[in-house]
Amino acid sequence: MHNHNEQAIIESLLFAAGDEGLSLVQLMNVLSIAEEDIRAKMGSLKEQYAKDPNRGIHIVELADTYQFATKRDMADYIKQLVESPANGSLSQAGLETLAIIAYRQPITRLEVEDIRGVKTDRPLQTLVSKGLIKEIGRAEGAGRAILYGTTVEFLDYFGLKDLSQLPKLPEDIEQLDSEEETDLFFKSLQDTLTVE
Amino acid sequence: MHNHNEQAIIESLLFAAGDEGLSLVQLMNVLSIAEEDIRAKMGSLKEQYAKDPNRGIHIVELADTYQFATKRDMADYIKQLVESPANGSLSQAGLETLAIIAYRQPITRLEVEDIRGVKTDRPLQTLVSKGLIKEIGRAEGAGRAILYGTTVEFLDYFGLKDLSQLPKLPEDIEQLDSEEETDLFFKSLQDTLTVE
Amino acid sequence: MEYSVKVEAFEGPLDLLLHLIQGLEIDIYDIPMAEISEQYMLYIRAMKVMELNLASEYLVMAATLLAIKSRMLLPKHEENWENEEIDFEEADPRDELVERLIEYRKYKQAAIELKEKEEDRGSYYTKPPIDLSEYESAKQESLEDLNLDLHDLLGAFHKLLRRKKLQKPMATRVTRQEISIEKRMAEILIDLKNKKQPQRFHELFPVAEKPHMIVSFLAVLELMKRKEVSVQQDQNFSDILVEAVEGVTLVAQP
Repeated sequence: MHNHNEQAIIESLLFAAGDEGLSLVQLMNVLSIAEEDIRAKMGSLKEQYAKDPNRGIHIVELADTYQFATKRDMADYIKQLVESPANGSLSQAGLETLAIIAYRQPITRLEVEDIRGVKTDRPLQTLVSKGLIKEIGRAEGAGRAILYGTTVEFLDYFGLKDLSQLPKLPEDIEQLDSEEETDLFFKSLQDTLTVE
Repeated sequence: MHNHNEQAIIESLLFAAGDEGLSLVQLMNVLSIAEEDIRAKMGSLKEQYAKDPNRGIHIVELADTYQFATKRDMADYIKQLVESPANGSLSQAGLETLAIIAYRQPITRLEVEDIRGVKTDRPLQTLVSKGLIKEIGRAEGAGRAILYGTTVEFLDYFGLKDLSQLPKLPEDIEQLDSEEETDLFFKSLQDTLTVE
Repeated sequence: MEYSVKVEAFEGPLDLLLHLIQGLEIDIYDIPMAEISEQYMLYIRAMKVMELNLASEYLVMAATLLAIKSRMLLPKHEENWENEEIDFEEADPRDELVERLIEYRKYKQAAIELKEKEEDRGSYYTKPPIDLSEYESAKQESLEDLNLDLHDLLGAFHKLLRRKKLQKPMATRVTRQEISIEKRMAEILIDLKNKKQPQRFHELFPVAEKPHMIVSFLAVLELMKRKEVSVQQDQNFSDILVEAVEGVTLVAQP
């Protein structure tokens, strides 16, 4: 387990964990080292990231959970990034959100966030304001959360007559496949071949 | 704009962009530096991350963007914390179909089937539904058959920067051993002659 | 000769032929038609399950092989091949088949390399973009500026599905402390003896974890059955009191 540099392992783990972060316990388990050692290690790493002027990210600690975040003084640059989107189209967050809603509607924000694994308020707002999705009802239960679905504009924009014209997902196709399998045909094939 | 360390800025931007990645243009805009300078900078940063044993992440070029990703030899550690994609890999039929389309695009279904020697509707459907290929036009002529090509998701899926990074096709083997082929030809010619 | 062949093992007749050529160590440029035809027939007969949409292609190839075989047996027109060698090469009935096999083999190889790339891609992890909504301005482009199609949607969806699987934290793998009923029985008995007075039933469940609670409950039942503890309840819904029976010592279990 200790063939690799501990610091590198921690960096890769924190990175992969994303917004969910990693708990002390998770780090202990993966690195198989004692709690005090992990605490000490994370403490010195935190300091190291914070001090290094070449680093744009640092380690944030919340209730024994560690995660990477961009340093505060990088905000200006990140803001510019938002203003210089990839290709004038929807952000990936927007695309993902739209795709989830198209295929899984009616769906609540929480369910979308569960699938995406990140907060999704803003992409939802953007999509509503573009008229691609709208509130189509309320969920049962305590919160009566908003249920989202796609709009007529959505169909128009993508040139669809109705939702059934959305491209099939792989699961649906695989289902069709197995149904078509038959060994009846092979019987007649065998017969044909034995005649030859 | 240059109060901050360029490397730190780039690190924060790459982190923020995640798997959406950053294009050269975006980097140019935010850092307001020329394309060649960005290219050079990214090249040296890539090397720096790759070489530093304390780093668990590195810069990859995917689908014409720069992204952070964990280093390959960290996979064993990360696997302990996150689920690996369950059975996410493509079938043999899918891979063959995709290979033909990738190297020969734009290409019609019939042309693909001609090469594979089998019907290919299913793999094509699956690949479309996985977002790996798409209709990129229509062939001239009576049928106006759909022409297929690969998508951005294709590049991402296989970890390619662009199509030029596809592995070289084992180009016409006849060409490679053309001498051998000629020998063979004469041999078979001789055999035939002696038999007759 | 016994074969157990699944049709799924081959990607069609060309794939099967390549398999035979390799297995029989045949020169692809000089295929012995009689041998390959025979082997081919053996194989497709051995295929137990045939998909409806694939079977016809195997049959067409069978017919093609037989046709080439018979054409090669036909006497050749002497004036044609004696004087024009080039024509002779083009006239080899196997040419078209060989060409197709070589072309197909190229992509089969490429598919293998793609598979490797696919696996390699699986060995590194990326992360979702961070939520930048706080920086987003209210300004929205019109729909026409979006320049999207359904494939963008599909691509995003699948990228997301792949990522989700990577990002989802493993179901909390708390290394479960396996506790045996015997051990828990001993603990409870010692506890009751030490306290020297009846304990309330709920006090026997100090750990609020399902497995531990179940084991504790079973332990109490077993102790009752063995008459090592006595249990009483004054009235409905009042506390159940558990007490160690005097003089009882738990027999050590192996």
